[in-house]
Amino acid sequence: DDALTLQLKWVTQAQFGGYYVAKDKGFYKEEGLDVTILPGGPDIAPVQVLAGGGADVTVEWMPAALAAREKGLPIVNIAQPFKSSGMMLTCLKESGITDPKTDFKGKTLGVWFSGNEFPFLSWMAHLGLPTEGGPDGVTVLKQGFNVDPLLQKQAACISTMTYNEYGQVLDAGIKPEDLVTFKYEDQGVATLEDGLYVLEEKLGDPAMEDKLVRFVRASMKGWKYAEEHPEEAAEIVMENDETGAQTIEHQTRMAQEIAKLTAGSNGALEEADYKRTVETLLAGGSDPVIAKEPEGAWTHQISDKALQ
Amino acid sequence: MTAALSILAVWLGAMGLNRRIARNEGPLYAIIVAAIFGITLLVLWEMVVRLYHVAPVILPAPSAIGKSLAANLPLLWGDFVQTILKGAVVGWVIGALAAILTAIAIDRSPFLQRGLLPIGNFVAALPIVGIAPIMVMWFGFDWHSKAAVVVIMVFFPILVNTVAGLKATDSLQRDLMATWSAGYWPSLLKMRLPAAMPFIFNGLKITTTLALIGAIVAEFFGSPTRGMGFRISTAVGQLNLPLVWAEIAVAALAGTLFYGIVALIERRVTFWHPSQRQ
Amino acid sequence: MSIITAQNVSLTFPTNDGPVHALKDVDLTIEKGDFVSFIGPSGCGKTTFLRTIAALETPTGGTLSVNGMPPDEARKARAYGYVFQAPGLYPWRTISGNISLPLEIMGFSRSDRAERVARVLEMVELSGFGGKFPWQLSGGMQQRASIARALSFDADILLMDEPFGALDEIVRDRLNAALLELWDRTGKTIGFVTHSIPEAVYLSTKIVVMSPRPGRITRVIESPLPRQRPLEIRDTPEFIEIAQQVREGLREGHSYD
Amino acid sequence: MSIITAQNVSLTFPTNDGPVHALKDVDLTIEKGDFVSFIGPSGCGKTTFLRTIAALETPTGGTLSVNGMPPDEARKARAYGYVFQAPGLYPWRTISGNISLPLEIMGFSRSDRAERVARVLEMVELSGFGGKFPWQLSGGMQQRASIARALSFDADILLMDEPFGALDEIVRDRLNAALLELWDRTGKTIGFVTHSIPEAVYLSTKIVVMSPRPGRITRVIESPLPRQRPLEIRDTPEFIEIAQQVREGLREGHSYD
Amino acid sequence: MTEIPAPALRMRRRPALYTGLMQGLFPVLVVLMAIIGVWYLGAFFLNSTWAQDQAARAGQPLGFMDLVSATMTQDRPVLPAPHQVAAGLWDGIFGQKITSKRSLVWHGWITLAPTLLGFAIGSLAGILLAVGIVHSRVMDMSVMPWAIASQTVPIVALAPMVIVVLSSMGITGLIPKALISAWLSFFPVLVGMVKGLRAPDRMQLDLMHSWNAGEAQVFWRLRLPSAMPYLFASLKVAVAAALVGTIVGELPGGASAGLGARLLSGSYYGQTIQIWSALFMAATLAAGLVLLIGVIERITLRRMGLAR
Ligand SMILES: Nc1ncnc2c1ncn2[C@@H]1O[C@H](COP(=O)(O)OP(=O)(O)OP(=O)(O)O)[C@@H](O)[C@H]1O
Ligand SMILES: Nc1ncnc2c1ncn2[C@@H]1O[C@H](COP(=O)(O)OP(=O)(O)OP(=O)(O)O)[C@@H](O)[C@H]1O
Ligand SMILES: Cc1ncc(C[n+]2csc(CCO)c2C)c(N)n1
Ligand SMILES: [Mg+2]
Ligand SMILES: [Mg+2]
Repeated sequence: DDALTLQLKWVTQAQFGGYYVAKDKGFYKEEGLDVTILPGGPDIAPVQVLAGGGADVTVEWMPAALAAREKGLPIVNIAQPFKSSGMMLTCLKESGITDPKTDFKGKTLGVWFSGNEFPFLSWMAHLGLPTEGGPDGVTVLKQGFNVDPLLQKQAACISTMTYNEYGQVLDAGIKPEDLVTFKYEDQGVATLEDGLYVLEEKLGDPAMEDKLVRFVRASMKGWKYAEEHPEEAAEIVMENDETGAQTIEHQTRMAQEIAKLTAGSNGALEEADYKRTVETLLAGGSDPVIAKEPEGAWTHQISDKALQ
Repeated sequence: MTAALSILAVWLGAMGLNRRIARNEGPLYAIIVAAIFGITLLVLWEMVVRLYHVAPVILPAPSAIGKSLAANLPLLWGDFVQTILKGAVVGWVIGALAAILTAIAIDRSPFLQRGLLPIGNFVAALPIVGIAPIMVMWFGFDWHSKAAVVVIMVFFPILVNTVAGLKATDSLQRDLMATWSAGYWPSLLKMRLPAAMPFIFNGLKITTTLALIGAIVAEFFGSPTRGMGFRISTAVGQLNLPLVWAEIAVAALAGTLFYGIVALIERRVTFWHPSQRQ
Repeated sequence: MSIITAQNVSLTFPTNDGPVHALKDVDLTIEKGDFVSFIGPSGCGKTTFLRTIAALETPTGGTLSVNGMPPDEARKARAYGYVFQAPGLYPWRTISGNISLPLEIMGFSRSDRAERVARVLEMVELSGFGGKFPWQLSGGMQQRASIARALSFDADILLMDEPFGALDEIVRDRLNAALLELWDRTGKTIGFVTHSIPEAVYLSTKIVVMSPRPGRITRVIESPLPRQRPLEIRDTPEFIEIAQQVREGLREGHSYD
Repeated sequence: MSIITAQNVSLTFPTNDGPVHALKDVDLTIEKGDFVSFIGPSGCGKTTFLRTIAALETPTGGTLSVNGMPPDEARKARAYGYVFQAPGLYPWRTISGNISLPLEIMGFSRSDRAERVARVLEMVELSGFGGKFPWQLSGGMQQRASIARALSFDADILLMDEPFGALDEIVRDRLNAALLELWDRTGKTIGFVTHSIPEAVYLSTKIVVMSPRPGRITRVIESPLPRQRPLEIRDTPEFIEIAQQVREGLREGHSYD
Repeated sequence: MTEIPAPALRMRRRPALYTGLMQGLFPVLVVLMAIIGVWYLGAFFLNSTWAQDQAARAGQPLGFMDLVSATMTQDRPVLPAPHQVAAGLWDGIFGQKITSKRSLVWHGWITLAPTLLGFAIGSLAGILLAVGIVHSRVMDMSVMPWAIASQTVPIVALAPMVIVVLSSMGITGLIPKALISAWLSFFPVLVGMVKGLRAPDRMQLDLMHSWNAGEAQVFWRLRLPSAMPYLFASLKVAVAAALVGTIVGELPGGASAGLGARLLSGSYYGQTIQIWSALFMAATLAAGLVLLIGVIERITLRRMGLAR
């Protein structure tokens, strides 16, 4: 079989259920592929792994991918299994925040960094809020790996994913009625998440192109299977988790939430979504995430062949 | 092949030069030798990156790092103040004082020593990566939690060294005190603390670098939007590797300076020890 | 009035190859104001006996009392000035600093300390070396510094373990005279280990001859010499007679081998 | 044939309170087979001079040659056996281990080592103590162990810094005799520091009297005594005459203070 | 004011059982009890805010005893109570098959192997460098400052890159983690050994000199024996550092298995009990290693006659 390595953006969890399903159910095998899945982590920059040759394909968020492209690392989106964004800001009701436009001033907000901060920064730029603190801006905390800052009331709001941290907040015993949430989708600042990226030069190699086509095809098959069978997908993820730290309840719920995000996608990037992401990122005020309209940052070369 | 050869040639040339200079006495020459060694390493690094076309997102060249350093001075200074002056130094001072005082306190009680030291070794072995999130949880996002991590990290190495040092008198020295019927405090202040100084400084020196690592690493687990650890983790995500390495260079410089200052004080305080007299 | 009484004192050291009987059944009485010399072949227990008197070792048998109390209490009452066989100066203090250390511990005032340090430095002929560190002195100078340190605080009992071993004859004579003068003037009780028969006879009111394996006392020789002893006394027949006795005692100790 | 020649040798130590002139303009010639004693008040530079001969210090002025080469080369040729003023035994080795250390370093065979260790232990009267560790011995025993160590490997030049200072008269006499016997039999050249005038006269073919501040040689006394010296030689008029000369030399050195 | 005991007093004989207890377990147990007491108090105070908030949200005021029990039984306590950690440890160590991914023994082993390898590499490097520094002026002048600088490099920042670079060179698994742990463990050994090798005093060196002992002989027969106490002291520090190194290496290494991965994943999901269990497992491991070195130390020093 042809070997191929996939670098995930984060640890083994149902967020990447489609790939694990494809591997476990033998979809990759059917395509003649031997896929190695490398879990990520907080300090792994997936594009760096790609550039270093540690992986052939990586899962990455588009803002980070475009930023890397502007830094001179030519990576290209070849498929987009996630249609919508799962990002949101979750606030305690007692903080008194009801409207982002007026109520964030002077508050402390938890944000993920390491390349995950771009959507937040664009949003704040949209709202015209400086992020250096002070009464007229917001104070930003580099949020750690968990939801503690909210539980400990160290921040008024924290970043959460619909499928992961939000569930953890609920698990911790806080009722949904005690929370206020702002989805990036609803605020009109959503950016594309969890796409598949490769180095541009690889696309020129027909053998590689063929492998990628088969990979995307099998992966999408996995995703659609996971969408329909979230419980089974969660179980597969559990089996692949080497840390033994995940709980089946949490992964099942995550698989269900992820299914909502992958729902509208057949794997091909929709140009409109791309445009919207780029616009959001360009409108970053004084310090936009990307300075100029990217070119060649995506291609249908693979997805067209994979999905015909 | 030629690349490898030219790299080898540079290395051999520089070391030959150093060997010649090292024959001279004096602190100035010591600095020159160290500098030549360092510069050689940097040149080799630059050569490797250029000759083998290493991708800048994997390993930037020293020249690129230098440029980034020069371009980001105010930023780097702010991070330095936040992480080193506030987090590391404050934590180190508190931790060292606490450790020395604790060592003296438990020194009077063999019971406490036998009880505390094994447990101390155990706590000292707690990896910081585990402690840091807990400290962030307890002491908040700002530098206080970083200082707390540093306190925990430096406490036990200094404690263990001090306790060992307080026992480092020889029997003749102790017998003398006994014949004078010296009380606890005089023999502590006038014999055992001075005799312990080489050990205490050993602990203090080792922990200078620990303090830096602790303060920087703790920022990975939550921080305000400044500090060296914060900058490093963010810049990696943005693939701004020259900035990452600029921060690392600042950390290395600060650490060397910190260590150097402590070593200088050690020289002053333990001038009588054979290892300082050579 | 007897100041030190030892009855059947024994001391055994356990070592990796069997116990060593450093002292066995030692009986001795020392009166106030006595100058007692201990003499005997190397390894016969002189140092060990001096150490038990100073409560630095605990006898494994027998009883020992100093000033009517156990040695340890006498030690706490600061009854002893001790000169060890090796100088044992603290390397982090200058010579003056070393000498003033016991004074600091015993709470002498700063000016009193300075005055005493100067006096004893003068006495051991080291004036001018107060500012040096121990490793900058010759062996004999270090030895003298340690004598000065033991003299500085005027303890009632002086225990000296070969204090003049590393000194030349002339300095030794002068220090002998100075020590006798001090003893005579202050009425201290002195225990003194030496290997020199003339020195022992010249200084002592009582000469204790010891013998090794097991360490024990083989002779105690009372000296009839007067307290005032000019150097010339060493040529008198009494002196030579006592020296002869001591030499015989020593021969006996060595005779077994 | 002259083995050691010193011409205008000077040595100055820098210290925190000014330079110390430990040696100044020292001239001396030592012939092969000489037994040279150094005597002089404490601090006069005896140890320092012995150390410069052994290339443990470098003179700051003058020239010094040993066996016709610089001292450092003689050292490399393993010309010296050195007994330091303090025993300096390595605490992690037993007495036997300490004595066999130089032998190991010089590559003697195991059986040869065992045989030599036994022989020198016997010579310094420490047979039976080979298995003990240094801190389990008395001061004098440690000193003898360090003498045994220096004798074990038969160096051509023996430098001994007050080797018998911590020993009683009887052992000392016996060791003196043993040393003389060794010297006579092997034709070694010996440099010997002592504070005892009779010892110096009894042992030496040449007695060097030194004086301090600055450290210098004030007299060199050639002894007319024969190489064979029974103990009784110490009562002969020649002996007493030489001793008198040495004493005078010493007095001169002390006279300035 | 107590007084320093004369040596003889310290040797006063006591009944064997009593001394055995006094010197061995008893003090440790007493101190342990004290710490556990403080810990319970801490758990009570740190966890009570949350318990009270929860009660307030539920509208049921808590009695004191209810509050106590509420603080000791939370799923995600700020500070887990000792018995919770003990239960977590017990379950992790004895409650699982040791091949299970939930077994702390399994994760402990995954961490231990690179630790031992890294410790071996690191201490060897430290010793060799120290030997070089003591014998060569050039090395002393040039290496030492850079060895110090190397330790101030925040290894946690470099670790991901090291792993990426090495894996791009095809080196994965044990070696990268071992290298990071070697990096952290060589320094204490270096510092301690340099000090130790320079510990012999002037007379001891002069003796060797007078015998014209070669550098090698001075080293083996004088410097090394004198350095032994220093060496063991630093080996103890180094082995703990090596463990930290491995754990750091495990954080980004795809967060797959090992105590570091366990710590991190516990962190993602706010599972404090899991964090503390892994932490204690790691500390136990380190303490065990330190103990082992202590035993070797005692045997060696006794053989050398240095332990009195
Ligand atoms: N390392 C040193 N630093 C400074 N001064 C020193 C040093 N070693 C020796 N001296 C000084 O040099 C002088 C001569 O010392 P040396 O040890 O040679 O005397 P010595 O004749 O052996 O005396 P003693 O009989 O007391 O051993 C002394 O005044 C001493 O203080
Ligand atoms: N700590 C110890 N452990 C074992 N044996 C010891 C110890 N201290 C002394 N000894 C032994 O006790 C005996 C007496 O030793 P001590 O030091 O009292 O002799 P000394 O008479 O002072 O001899 P010297 O004149 O040589 O100093 C010796 O045989 C010695 O080996
Ligand atoms: C340091 C750090 N960075 C990011 C996340 C958030 N996170 C958890 S899952 C996920 C989605 C990845 O596709 C993201 C961004 C975090 N918790 N900690
Ligand atoms: Mg003795
Ligand atoms: Mg001398």
